[in-house]
Amino acid sequence: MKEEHKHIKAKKYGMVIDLDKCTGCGACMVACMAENNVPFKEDETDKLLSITWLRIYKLTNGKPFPETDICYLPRPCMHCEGQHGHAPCVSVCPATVTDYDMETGIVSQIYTRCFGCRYCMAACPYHARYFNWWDPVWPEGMEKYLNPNVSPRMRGVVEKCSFCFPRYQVAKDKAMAEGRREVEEHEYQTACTQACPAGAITFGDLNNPKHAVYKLKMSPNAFRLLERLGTNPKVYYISSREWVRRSGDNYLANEVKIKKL
Amino acid sequence: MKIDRRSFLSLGMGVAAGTALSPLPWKLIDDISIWTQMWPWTPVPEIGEVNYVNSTCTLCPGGCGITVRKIGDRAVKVEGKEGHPINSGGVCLLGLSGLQNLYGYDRRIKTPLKRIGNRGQGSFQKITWDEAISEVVNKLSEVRSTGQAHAVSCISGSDQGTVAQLLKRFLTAYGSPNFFTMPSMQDSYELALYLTQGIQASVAFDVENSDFVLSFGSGIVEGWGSPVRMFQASSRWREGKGKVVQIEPRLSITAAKSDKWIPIKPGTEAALALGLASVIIKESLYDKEFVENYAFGFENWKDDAGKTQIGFKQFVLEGYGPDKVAKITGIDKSTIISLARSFVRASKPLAIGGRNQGRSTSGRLNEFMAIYALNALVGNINKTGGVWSIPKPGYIKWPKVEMDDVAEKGIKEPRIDAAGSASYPYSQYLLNRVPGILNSGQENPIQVLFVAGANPIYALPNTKAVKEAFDKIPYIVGFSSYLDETAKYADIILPNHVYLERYEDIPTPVGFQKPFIGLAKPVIAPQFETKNLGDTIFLLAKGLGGTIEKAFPWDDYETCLKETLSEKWDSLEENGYWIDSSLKPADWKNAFKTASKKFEFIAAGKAKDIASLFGFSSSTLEGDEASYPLVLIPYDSMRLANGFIGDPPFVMKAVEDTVLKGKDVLIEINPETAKQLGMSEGGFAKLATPVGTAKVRVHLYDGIMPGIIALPRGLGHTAYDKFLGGKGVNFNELIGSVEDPVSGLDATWGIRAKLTKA
Amino acid sequence: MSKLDDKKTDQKGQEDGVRGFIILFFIIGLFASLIVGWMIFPSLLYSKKKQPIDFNHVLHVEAVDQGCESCHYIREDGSFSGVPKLAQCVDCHEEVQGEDPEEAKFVNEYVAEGKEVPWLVYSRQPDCVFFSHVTHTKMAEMDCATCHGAIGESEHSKIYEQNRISGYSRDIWGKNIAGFKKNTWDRMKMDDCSECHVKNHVRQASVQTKKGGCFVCHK
Amino acid sequence: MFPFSFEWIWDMSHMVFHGGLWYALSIIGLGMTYCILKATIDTFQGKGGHHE
Amino acid sequence: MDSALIPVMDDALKPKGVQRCPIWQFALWICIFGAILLWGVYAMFLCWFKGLNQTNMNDAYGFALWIWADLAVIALGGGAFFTGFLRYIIGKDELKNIINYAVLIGFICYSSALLILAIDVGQPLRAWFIFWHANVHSMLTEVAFCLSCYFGVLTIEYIPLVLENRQIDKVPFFHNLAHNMHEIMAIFAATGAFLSFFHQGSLGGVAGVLFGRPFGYREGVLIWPWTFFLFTWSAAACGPCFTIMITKLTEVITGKKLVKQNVIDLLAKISGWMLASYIIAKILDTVYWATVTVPDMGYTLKHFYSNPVYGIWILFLEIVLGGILPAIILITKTGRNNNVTLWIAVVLAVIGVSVNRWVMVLQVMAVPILPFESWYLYLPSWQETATTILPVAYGILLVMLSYRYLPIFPQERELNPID
Repeated sequence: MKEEHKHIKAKKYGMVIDLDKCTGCGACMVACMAENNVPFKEDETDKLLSITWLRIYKLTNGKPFPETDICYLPRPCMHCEGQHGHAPCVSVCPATVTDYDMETGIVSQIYTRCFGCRYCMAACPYHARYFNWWDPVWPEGMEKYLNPNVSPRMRGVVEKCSFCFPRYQVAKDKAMAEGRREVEEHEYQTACTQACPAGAITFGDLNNPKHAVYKLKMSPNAFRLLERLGTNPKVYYISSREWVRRSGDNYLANEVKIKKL
Repeated sequence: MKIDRRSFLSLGMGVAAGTALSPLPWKLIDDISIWTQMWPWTPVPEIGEVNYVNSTCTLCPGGCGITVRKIGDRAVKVEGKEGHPINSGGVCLLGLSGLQNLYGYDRRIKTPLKRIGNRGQGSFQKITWDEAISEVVNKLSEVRSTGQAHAVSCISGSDQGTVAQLLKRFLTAYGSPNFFTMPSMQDSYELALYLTQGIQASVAFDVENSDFVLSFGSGIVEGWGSPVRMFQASSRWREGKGKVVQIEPRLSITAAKSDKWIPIKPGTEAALALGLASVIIKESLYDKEFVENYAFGFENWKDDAGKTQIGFKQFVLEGYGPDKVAKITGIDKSTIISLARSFVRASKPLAIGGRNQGRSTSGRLNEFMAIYALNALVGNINKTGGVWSIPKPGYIKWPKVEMDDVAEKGIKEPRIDAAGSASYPYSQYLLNRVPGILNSGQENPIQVLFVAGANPIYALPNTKAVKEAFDKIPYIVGFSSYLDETAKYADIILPNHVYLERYEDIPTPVGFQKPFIGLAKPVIAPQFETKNLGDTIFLLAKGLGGTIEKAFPWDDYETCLKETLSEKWDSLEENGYWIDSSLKPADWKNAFKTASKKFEFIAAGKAKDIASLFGFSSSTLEGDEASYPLVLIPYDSMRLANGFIGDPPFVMKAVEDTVLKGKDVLIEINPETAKQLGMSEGGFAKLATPVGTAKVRVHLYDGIMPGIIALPRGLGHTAYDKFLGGKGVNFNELIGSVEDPVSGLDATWGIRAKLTKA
Repeated sequence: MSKLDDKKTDQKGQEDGVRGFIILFFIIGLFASLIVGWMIFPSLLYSKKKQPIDFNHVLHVEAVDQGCESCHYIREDGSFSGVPKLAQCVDCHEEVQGEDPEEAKFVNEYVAEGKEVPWLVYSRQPDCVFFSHVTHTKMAEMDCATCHGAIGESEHSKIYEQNRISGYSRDIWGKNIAGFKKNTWDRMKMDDCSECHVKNHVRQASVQTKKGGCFVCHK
Repeated sequence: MFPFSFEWIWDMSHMVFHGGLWYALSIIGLGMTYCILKATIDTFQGKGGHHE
Repeated sequence: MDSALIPVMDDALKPKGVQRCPIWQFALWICIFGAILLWGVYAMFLCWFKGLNQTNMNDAYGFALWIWADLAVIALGGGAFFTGFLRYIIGKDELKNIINYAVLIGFICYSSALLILAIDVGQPLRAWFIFWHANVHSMLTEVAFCLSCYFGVLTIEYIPLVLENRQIDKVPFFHNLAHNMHEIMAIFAATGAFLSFFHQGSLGGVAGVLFGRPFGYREGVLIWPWTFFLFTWSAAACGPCFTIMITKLTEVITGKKLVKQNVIDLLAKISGWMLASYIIAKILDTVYWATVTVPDMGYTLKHFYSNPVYGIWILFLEIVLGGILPAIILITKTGRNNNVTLWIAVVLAVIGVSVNRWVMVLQVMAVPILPFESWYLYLPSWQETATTILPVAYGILLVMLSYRYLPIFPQERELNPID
């Protein structure tokens, strides 16, 4: 085998979600389920037992009628970088099932190695990790649409958003077939980004100035969730509304300004 | 020597040591864990070559372009088609879960079925296509032979496209005028277009170029119009390219996305539009060029008899001053005035109507007229960023049906719903009137009913009355692909392919500016013994023979479609759509086909007087306030399909837990109102309206006006599969049908209600 | 009570004999279980299956001009075609070509019926594994034989051995029961992939292991 | 767990952690081996039992 | 077997010179607790075969009743290592009179913990990956290793006790084995103490390292958060209290004095001082956390104790009632020597440490972290409850058997001479 490690600049895949544009329609959720072989069951109304790698939260400003305002916030896995790749969930996994990849910045996971201790779920402040409480069952016929690029999970393991990493694998294969080592921005996009009818989600390499996310994340209206915990997430949100930006983190009563890390 | 227990102990220790030193335990432990990693019951998706097939989504009238990823001969995922004129790559959640309709074997009808149980019970027996066709043919021949040809009627999802037109053609050749479509806001829009501009055309909104959208309760980002297109327009506005003002009693998502939300007393939207018009006129802010040169009936005018009639100007100035409108609508006078001013000051303002998705009901004509008048006042008719009229695609040019005597006679019979008669001269289809007529009459005006691409038992208001009416129809033929509520009511089902298995043309979606045809293509081979509805019609015609057979001179539907689309076919096959991008709306000099060749505020010669067109009256709600102190309104959500297609499992999974919890729907109520009723979040309640009652739970929502409660459409199915059926309440079970006094169209929007703790 | 008391044994000779016996039993147990563990168990663990058609690689390699890639090629999108589908074979095998009864069987049972051959793939990885052929063959310029061995030189299809518990091919899950490995194709478990990746510094970017991240080889 | 495992890195944390672990395991293992062997030898030397 | 043999066998197995309840009474209680045990076993198999959907855990409560039970039993089982540590390392020789029972309780606690863990994981058949693919940075890895090793040590400590059964002891090999194991028990005990210091600490670290969960998160030294030390400390303080509590409970049930007061007094005194120092450290830790750590993340103490069910009172229960009060009782001689106050103290200490483990597991999960979340509430399912009661029944059964047939209490014969 030839040496494969030419000096490729480390990528840091991340997402910017424009909450002004997001309508909470749920297309991203379904695109994700369809792409990633996420199972479903008869009753999915208990959201604490419902696997949605990407969940949409509904935020309200808490004011009475007619001052009320609402905002939808889609929450994929944040792919936290923490300090030097020590995401909250990564370092706690006892069996090295989940990992932070410095090459792409993705928090990856081997489902078949996970034995279901759920420590990572306890560690994640975003509730981005989901446990397979049931064996996934696809009603007759439905198993036909399963995507072979993503392995279906079994009962008793934790799963979460992978930033559609299999799409990166497929894009890389295509690039390589064409003799390229690098994948273009448009070649690797997550299923939710691709589907979003409002174009609210932008995905790309946060380290690459040519990618759209690079500029978007610098918007004065950009913020991340729970930055103060030091999770160093890679999903940015944009909102022109102060109350929404303030909902991204916790503040003491005397803290008037939003802290940015 | 003897063997004692110590020897056995020793033997055991030897075995233990030997086993530990052999691979047996370790390999077993490893293999067992590998077994758990891929339990035999965990499916392994088959690998294969990847292919993409372009098609068009038909799950709603949006007409989005889709591309289906296939692995080998399996369809694996639906994605939005990049660069498509309607949705340019975006796709909604219903479209994305399309494969669950295709592969949802539990909800699909797999072969022709004949009813064996009671109606609605869902007991059927499988029959062959030959049996099914001959049975329906016999029935049709029998009815025809008794001179009852006009008693065969058809309910279709729409009257556009080849399949709907083939159905209509079949009825014509057979001898019945009784073709119906399901109600939608298009009915009122097209009627308004006809009354003011004298043309039969489709209405289009140049939303991409408008910079100020005044929406009277339209769910711009909740499925109104062509949903994905509207989402993309909304995103442009959010980028600062336009402002949106949303007027409705509830903080919908559209309201939250808009720049300003103005809560209004429900049902008073028309009054507000007239109030805004009065401010615009009073302050002389209207587009003088348009109003003075291209409009008629703005000022008072003299009719043919020489009598002076009141014009629009005097009508609104006298009747709808901001003070009065403020009282009616509950909106501050100052808000009304400033809203009117900002609407006019925008460079490309646009007023739109049709509440929620605009698909469940046709709406009040006066409301659409008033909104139309606002557009006319700012002169945005057929202008960039305004409201356009575009001709309906005229690609269907089949030879005229040759009719035999029976057909000639039958077709001249009056329509059951009286549409087009003296009472409702300008309306085409009034399906909403049919259940009432059936239930009140002695005789049975419908002997055989076809239902195609529609689920009237679920989707028409007053489910109970609709069922009662259906009970009176001796023979119902369903053409659905899914075992929906109406299919369950049918006597015989001739199942259509699912859209991913068939060819079909999709004409211009609601509100789109350019003549457009989308093509749905078979992505995979049919999963079951189903037939394209087009082919089924041909088979029926063939069975009936004579002129009916002659009316369909095609070998099969695919040939028919290709011939019909003739020169457009290549573009359709290649891109999945055909578009006439060159079309520009007619300029003002040529746009109006009225008697005055102008835009007519008053619809001269058509309407009785201006008040009948625009006049606002507030007494349109069923139920008395004393017994029913609250007002129940419906709302639509992208996450709840409420038309012909029910939510597939993925979409059900996306439904919020503040909408559905277990099997119970949550009703939105203002915390203040809830407090008065002694109710708290999640509590159970009995919801009663003059039409029906239901068990619900309450969700306290600050965004809803006190005294109003809101229920989502799309739940309460009694059919489909376990993922959808039996959950929540169907809004239609709680409301009665309300007829618009002028158009006769369905104008239901809410009902009085009572909520009691349960 | 007396039943439970140990009998007193006074004779020393007898005691010694018992001790020897005890040791003998230990040795019997030890060897018996070693035989079971090392010899009987491995042969029971795998079921042996014959390929539906005995395939002659030599004959086919001679007949084609691009070696392995003639049938097992990289598609334009970078994916690997794997075992040929019937459509590829039909080009030549529309009719029976030669004398070989296996070929006749193939043509009659599969080609004529339009049925795909249920080949048993010796090197099929579990579903959780992502493997990119294009990366290895095109970018790293590895030969097929490096991993698959001289399969192109085989005249008959070898027996496919399937682990009865895990359901996987013995070729990927370990030819040798003790875990010793002579050739790449004797075993293709995660550590075997990693071994080469570590040696060649392939994407060694994991924070946790300083080796490859999970998604280098998993999906 | 073992130096040949995929997860093993020759770094401080692994040495400390597994050092401690193997140290404890060795003590337990060696201690028990000692006790069993000594008990076997003692038994063959005729110690213990029968002292009622 | 002839049923008449049972009393004969029973007699033969009982230690000499002690009084035991009649066999029918013993059998009755065995049946009662056996039934409870079987109920738990049934629930356990339900969880194994049907999966964890049998529980009321959910994606907000990945850790719940079981993990609490685990942490609690390990803390309470801490009596074994700490008594061992005092007896073998420090040389408090009197404690030999209670060490057997401490070991037995420890053995029960640790075997229960392992059993609960085996039910708790989603894929028990590949749970050994925790060893094979060990991630040394994870507190849970450390817990798993030390727990298993220390369980081994406890087994080693328990074996000689079993071997001392009157019948087993007659086998020369077993007699010698027991003897030899006793000889080097100090080495095992030292290893056990070493392992215990780490895994008790690691269990504290489990919540302490979760920087995404401000309620559990603590700063610390090197890789160890403060909770690491607090957990070891509290286990060392409260474990012996549990040993005393169970000993006293056994005395009440058997109606006999089993351990001399001076032994109890010594252990209680050491516990008292441990508890006192622990609770001071705990208070300091709480104050630092509440005033420095969490405000920095944007939270206030009140936020974490605004739970709709018990609010701030759980903190009061943990620190004042479960810490300060028993510490005061135990460090005063009169408090220790008064039977009632001693009872109160040990029970409160046991409650205190259990509450601590409770909040460090369940409260961590319950607290809303994102500003738009609310409290997550949870009630265990019957299967969870049954499997949590299962170890209790199992423990009682093992205590009953051990007490009846093994010389657990060396002072029993002396304190209860048979006429």
